[in-house]
Amino acid sequence: MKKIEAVIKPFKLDDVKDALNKIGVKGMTISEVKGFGRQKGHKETYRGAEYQVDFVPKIKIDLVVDAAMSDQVVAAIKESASSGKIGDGKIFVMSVDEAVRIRTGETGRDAI
Amino acid sequence: MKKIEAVIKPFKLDDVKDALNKIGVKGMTISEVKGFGRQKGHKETYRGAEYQVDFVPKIKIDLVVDAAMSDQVVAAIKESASSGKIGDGKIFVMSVDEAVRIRTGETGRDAI
Amino acid sequence: MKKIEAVIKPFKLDDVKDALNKIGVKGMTISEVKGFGRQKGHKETYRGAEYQVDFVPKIKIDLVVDAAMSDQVVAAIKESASSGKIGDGKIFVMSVDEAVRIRTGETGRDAI
Amino acid sequence: MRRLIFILVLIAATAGSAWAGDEVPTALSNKEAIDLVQTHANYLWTLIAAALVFFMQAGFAMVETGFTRAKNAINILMKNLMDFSVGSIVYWAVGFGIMFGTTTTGWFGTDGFFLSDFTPGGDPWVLAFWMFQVVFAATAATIVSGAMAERTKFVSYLIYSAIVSTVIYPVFGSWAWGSLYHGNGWLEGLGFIDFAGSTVVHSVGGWAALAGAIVLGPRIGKYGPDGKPRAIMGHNMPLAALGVFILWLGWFGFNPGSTTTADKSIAMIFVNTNLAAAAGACTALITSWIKFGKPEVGMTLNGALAGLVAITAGCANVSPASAIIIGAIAGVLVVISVLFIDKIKIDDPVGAVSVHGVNGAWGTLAAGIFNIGGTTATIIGVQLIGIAACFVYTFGIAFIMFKIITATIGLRVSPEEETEGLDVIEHGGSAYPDFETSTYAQS
Amino acid sequence: MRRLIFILVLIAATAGSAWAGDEVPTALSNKEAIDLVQTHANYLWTLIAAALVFFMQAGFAMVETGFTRAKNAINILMKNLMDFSVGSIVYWAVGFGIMFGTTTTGWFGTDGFFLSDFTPGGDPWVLAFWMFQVVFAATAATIVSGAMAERTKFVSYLIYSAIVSTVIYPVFGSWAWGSLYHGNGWLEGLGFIDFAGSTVVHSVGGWAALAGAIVLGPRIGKYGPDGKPRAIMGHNMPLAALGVFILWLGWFGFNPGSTTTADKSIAMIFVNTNLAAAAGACTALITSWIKFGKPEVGMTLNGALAGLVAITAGCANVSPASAIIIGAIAGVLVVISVLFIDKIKIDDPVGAVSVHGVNGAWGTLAAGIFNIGGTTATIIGVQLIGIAACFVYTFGIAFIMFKIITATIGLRVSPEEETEGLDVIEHGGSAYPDFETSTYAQS
Amino acid sequence: MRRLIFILVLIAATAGSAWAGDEVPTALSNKEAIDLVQTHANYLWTLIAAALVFFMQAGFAMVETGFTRAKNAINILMKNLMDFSVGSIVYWAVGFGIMFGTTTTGWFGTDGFFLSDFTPGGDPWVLAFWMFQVVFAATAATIVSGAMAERTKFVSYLIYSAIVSTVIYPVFGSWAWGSLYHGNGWLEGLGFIDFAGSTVVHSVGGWAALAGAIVLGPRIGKYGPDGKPRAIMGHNMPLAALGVFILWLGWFGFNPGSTTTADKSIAMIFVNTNLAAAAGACTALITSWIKFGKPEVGMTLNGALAGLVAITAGCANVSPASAIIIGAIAGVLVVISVLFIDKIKIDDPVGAVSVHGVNGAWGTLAAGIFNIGGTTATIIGVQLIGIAACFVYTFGIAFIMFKIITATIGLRVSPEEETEGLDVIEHGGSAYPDFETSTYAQS
Ligand SMILES: Nc1ncnc2c1ncn2[C@@H]1O[C@H](COP(=O)(O)OP(=O)(O)O)[C@@H](O)[C@H]1O
Ligand SMILES: Nc1ncnc2c1ncn2[C@@H]1O[C@H](COP(=O)(O)OP(=O)(O)O)[C@@H](O)[C@H]1O
Ligand SMILES: Nc1ncnc2c1ncn2[C@@H]1O[C@H](COP(=O)(O)OP(=O)(O)O)[C@@H](O)[C@H]1O
Repeated sequence: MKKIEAVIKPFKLDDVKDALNKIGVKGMTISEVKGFGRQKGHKETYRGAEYQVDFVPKIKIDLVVDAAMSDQVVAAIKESASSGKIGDGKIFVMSVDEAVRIRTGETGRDAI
Repeated sequence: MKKIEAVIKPFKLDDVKDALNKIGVKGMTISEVKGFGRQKGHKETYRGAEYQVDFVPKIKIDLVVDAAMSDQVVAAIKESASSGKIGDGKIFVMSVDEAVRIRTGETGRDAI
Repeated sequence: MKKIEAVIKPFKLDDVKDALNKIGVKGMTISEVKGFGRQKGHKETYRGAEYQVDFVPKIKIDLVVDAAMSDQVVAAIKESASSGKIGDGKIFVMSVDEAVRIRTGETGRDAI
Repeated sequence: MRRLIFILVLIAATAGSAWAGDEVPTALSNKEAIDLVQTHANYLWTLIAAALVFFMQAGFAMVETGFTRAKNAINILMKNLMDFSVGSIVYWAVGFGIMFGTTTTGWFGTDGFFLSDFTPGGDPWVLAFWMFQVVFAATAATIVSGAMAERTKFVSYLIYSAIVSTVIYPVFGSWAWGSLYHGNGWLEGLGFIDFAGSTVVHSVGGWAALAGAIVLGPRIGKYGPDGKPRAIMGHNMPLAALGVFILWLGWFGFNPGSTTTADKSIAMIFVNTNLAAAAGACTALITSWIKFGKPEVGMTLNGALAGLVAITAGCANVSPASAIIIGAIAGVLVVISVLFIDKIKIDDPVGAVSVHGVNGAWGTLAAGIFNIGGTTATIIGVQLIGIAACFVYTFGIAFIMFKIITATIGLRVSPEEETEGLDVIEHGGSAYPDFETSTYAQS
Repeated sequence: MRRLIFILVLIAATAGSAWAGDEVPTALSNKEAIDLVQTHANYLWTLIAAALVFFMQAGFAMVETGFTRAKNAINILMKNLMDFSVGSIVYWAVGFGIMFGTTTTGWFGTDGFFLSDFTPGGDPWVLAFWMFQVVFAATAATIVSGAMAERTKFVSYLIYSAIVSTVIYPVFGSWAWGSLYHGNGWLEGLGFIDFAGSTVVHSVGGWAALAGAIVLGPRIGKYGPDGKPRAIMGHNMPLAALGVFILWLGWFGFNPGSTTTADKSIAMIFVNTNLAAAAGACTALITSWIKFGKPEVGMTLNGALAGLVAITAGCANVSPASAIIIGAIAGVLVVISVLFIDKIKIDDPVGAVSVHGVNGAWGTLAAGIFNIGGTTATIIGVQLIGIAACFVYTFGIAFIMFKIITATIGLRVSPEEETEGLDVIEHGGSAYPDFETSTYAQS
Repeated sequence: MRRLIFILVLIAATAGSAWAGDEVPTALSNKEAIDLVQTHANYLWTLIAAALVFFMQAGFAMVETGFTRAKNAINILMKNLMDFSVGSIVYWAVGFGIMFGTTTTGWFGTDGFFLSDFTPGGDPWVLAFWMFQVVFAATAATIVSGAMAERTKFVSYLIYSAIVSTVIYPVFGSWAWGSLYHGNGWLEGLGFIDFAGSTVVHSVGGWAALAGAIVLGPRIGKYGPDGKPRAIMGHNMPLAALGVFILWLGWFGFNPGSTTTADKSIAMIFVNTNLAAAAGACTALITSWIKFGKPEVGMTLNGALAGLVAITAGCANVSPASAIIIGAIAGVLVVISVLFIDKIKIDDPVGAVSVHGVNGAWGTLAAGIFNIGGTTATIIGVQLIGIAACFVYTFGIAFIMFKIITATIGLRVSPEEETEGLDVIEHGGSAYPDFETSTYAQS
């Protein structure tokens, strides 16, 4: 199995979710993260003092899928998350040794 | 070493923590995440318009342990996190190449 | 490529960021996490009842780099994140199979 | 508007007569005019004070919201809004008549329902008086919501809060205050001193709250397996503090306004009210500091309120120095009481029982002890009778009421709902959708 | 201070004469003195009421902030602060003169600009009256901000809100209320009843808001691809509820204060105001419960406001029982109206149009129907004329104004800015920097 | 209550005499009665105004909480609550006597401690007057907390705020206002104009705040390695804005209430107060817009407050047009001053020094310049003497006090505590336990 970690722009989440559902992804976990990269943050002024916000809000999607599906999923995310603008984000793929569904105890592919 | 990522129901955190302490796990890192899966969210009404909350609040536990301990930890989490209801969550196991304790610089097993 | 996950003390983030920039790291993703370990939390009193806060606020840095750079990055983080006090945190290194830049579709080293 | 003024002048007959006048003024017509101006001042003060007391509803809402968890914020806000709204209607229809209607028995009034005592063209004083009284009734009712917060069914809340404003509060009120209008209660007959309602309003609310908290039982997680009370932290201290400031402000209507007369006597009432609150905050701060090693915000806020509740009965008949003593004792009392109630496994999230019940009783006793004209065993005795009567009557009837509700429609939400939060389940919404809330800390 | 009192006494000439007196009092001098004391009471009441109405600005700010998203909080707060600040200045310079200056045509006043009617040493009533009127003007202006929230350019907001306070509101105001001072409007000439401004203040604000919401178009994401309205949840319910309590309090200045006289008539106005608000909250709660299966907080809060708006016109000439009916209908009306306006794709984040426009109209009609002195076809007819005139005039002129602004400096922010949030882009700040806000939920 | 009214009537002797009357009225008895009704009106106004000024405490609490970080919210709330509570007690015991007691030297009063001037049955005016004065004292004290926020030890805060209310404020107050009661100060002797306290209250608070901020030094992270000031953002703008609205409301008690008389003169004071605040907000908005390229919320909020502070001295002796000018200048001044103070490395988180100190001075000068009766070199001279005396005296004594505290119990928390947050360390709690707060952004 593979774990796919995608960092995307928040307002793209709905599109990505729909795209993943279409190709039959049944589950995922998301979290609020802050990103630092080519896309720079913005300046804020507070009572006259400037303030540089370095980190840009992003959404991280954690997704474990059957190795066979991995490329398809990556493609789907790339498609749906892209706005063509700097800061669209990244997709990382890692290997997962084991997966367990807590409720049933199922393991491996059945667990996801 | 193995990294164990568990996504559980928030109100189960205390039980899981205790279970892990029992088997001698000394450290872990948790984060607030939102889950999407078989367990569906709920509908909210705001000023007459319905609103579907797709993502369910979950807690993610990141835990790096000695490979030898891995199965035992997984079992402990499975035990303590299970409510038998849909949405109990998942446990994923990955390999970790290296671990470092920042304070001492210790590496490998000593670091965790 | 390697994925480096570092759990550090929040107020160290700026130093770590600068240290990583110095050695040419162009991107990273951070998230707010809570840590449990040797560093214990603190007690709070609310209306006479005591309350043990077990989890300490930490910042998690996710960083994917070319394998060749990995050690250098780990060293840089260890350096900059260390206060010598309990709770300084950990650094974990994992292997990444693939990386994709959503905007361009570039993969591998070019993606990060 | 002016056009309407005329209509109004006709309505306000007396006014008409006094102002119509281009006829030559006489000493008599002047005297009449003077009395009328004073009457206008009395209306003004009574109604402005009523507005200030109304604002206390906002204070209660903020305190109770701040002292409870984010997942139940909408629910507690709705309860505070609705107990006043429902309360206003039922107090208009029934409550006022029971509290101030003519009574043959001395147990409750039996006329003046639906404000029937007011007839267009007639004396509108009953309206001014009703306005001042309805905000008092709502205060008693809203006190209960705090002690029963985070686990009470919304529909059941609406029902019992309506009962409090319709019957429970008015009946006791008629005993102590009936003669302020058409009634005459047995308690005031004895010479019971409760100027602005330490007992009539606050203890009634507090003891009803006690009954409710007992019947409901504690919130999930309030007591550990070891049976020790655990902290369930309020989610918004700035709101709670704002609420206390608003309540303090409202009390400047609550106590001095109870003269329903614009005269010099309100000065001492203002001063006493302020000094007692200040003293209560100070001693509660110190007590929490000693007991917990740190000055605790929740207790200090409660301390100010305790001082205000305690001075309410005696605000008009004790000296400023006595007011400080009364408030100071209240501040200590509230801390001890909160800890005690926690200990005996009664879960009162905001400390309503300690603030309003216990200190309402203390304040009523103090009004006798520190009476500026000196005190006697009889005075003390009557005060104790009033305090006891209030507890027995209110706790008893409220307890029965809550038991009946439990047996019928049910008083408490399901454990799932309680864990999920009442906002989502009962109201289908969330109070802070844009904020990340921590789900485990206090689930 | 005392030193200055003397200067002041000289300024307040009449006062001087009445108090100078050690000379032997006569029936006449006494009569004069009595009238003066009553006058002082009138000043007191008018100005205290003005302060309460001013506080409604805080209420609007909290309601509008609570009902919109965190990323636009600074923006909406700034708009509420600035419409009052700018409004005060322009109403001083121009608006007041247009509304209350002498008029030859009956269409608007043409003198009294820059408070020129006040001369040191002269009668300061114009100042008290201005103070009371300026807070009304600001109320009309601030209503608009809610309906146009989360997408309107800040600079454009400043401009149009200045125009509302300078021209749009004062002109209509002069038609209905001009004769309260030097003016005399055609509408009041017909006998139009709008005691405290259901139409003059609230409908004017509401219809201008409607025009603005239409010209602006809905917020991004308000309507799904299917065209169905989607919920964009307000980010802070406790603030919204606090706002409603503050507005309710302010209305105790808004309605009874409109007598600008301290007499007995204010009692009934207080009672009516309170009962209508309570009834509105109750029926809105029930309606939302029936329609959505759950008692919804947003609608219930709007219900209380709807009741307050609806009783504003008739608060002085309907009975308390009628007030309850008027408020109860308003509570139902507001829910239906909000759903309807949502449906026809007009995006009004806070329900300003339904609360102020629709219920302003209903209240004005009701003031005729439930007139305590009985009603006639003529009375109803005149009320309908006033309602219609307000809609045609206000909606028309506001629509044109917004179109012009759109065509020139632009009315709406860019889609990027709207998604990012107006706080960062327009004001370079964020309202809650220490909190983690969820970025996807409602982006 | 009625039962007690009797007791009260006895207490309020004069009242008794005037109302007892069924005896035939005469012109003389009527005159007496008229004066009494006017007196009642004066009591009413003075005490209602006091309540409004009290509410400013809530305003300060919200502004200071909103403008600081979430991790210190409980601490700042506690400070605002306790400076009023402690202040009330010490001002009752000592402060009032020093400020208004009879003085032989003209430097401070030496009797009337513990409200000893009031005797049951005697004239209660001293109580009404004390009530109005205590809220002023607390205002001066609470101003300091803002400038010293986020790094001051709680216990040290309690001590110095008690000293401010006991000695520092009362002594200066006796110089300018002593003759309002039994005192007579050298400054008022010169004809110093400070009607409601631009200097006496606000500059005293502001200059003490300046001394405190200097002795404390800036917060960790306020200045970068490059020495440039860095933004430490306030965590809750809606609270800050609410606070400003509350303060604005309170000022309608602060300024017009300083007449302690219900007469026509309050009308102009209301208008001036409102116009100056509005003008201040407008010019601060514009100034921030020009200087930072965006209309900044913090500065605009400060601008409204600056206008209010500036008009406080002259609110009763300048024309409305002058009030606008005074406020407009204050709005510009506050922005420049905040930037300047930031630059010279004095860290004033909420801008207290600029708002209250600087604009208090400006307002006092303006009261001379724009005097409605015309101005002279002498008038200006005296104003300047008062301004200078206030700065030298207050800054000097406060500086010494803070140095002594630093040397003894210590004034500042440890760096660890400051980083962790004062709420956890000093009070063992957190203000928002249910919310995820970002730990790095502003640690
Ligand atoms: N090496 C990296 N490791 C982890 N996350 C990264 C890395 N580089 C970028 N990111 C994440 O991807 C986001 C977008 O990257 P950025 O360089 O800003 O734009 P782009 O991906 O379009 O080049 C960043 O905000 C950050 O969250
Ligand atoms: N393929 C997946 N990858 C990552 N997280 C997943 C995946 N599937 C489920 N999850 C997480 O597990 C949680 C529970 O899964 P769900 O399907 O709802 O119930 P169950 O685990 O009982 O089948 C989800 O809310 C989500 O956070
Ligand atoms: N085995 C582990 N797996 C994941 N995270 C860990 C583990 N052990 C510690 N951590 C993280 O590292 C942080 C610091 O560890 P701690 O033991 O408190 O201090 P130190 O690292 O100095 O020994 C913890 O708060 C936790 O977030």
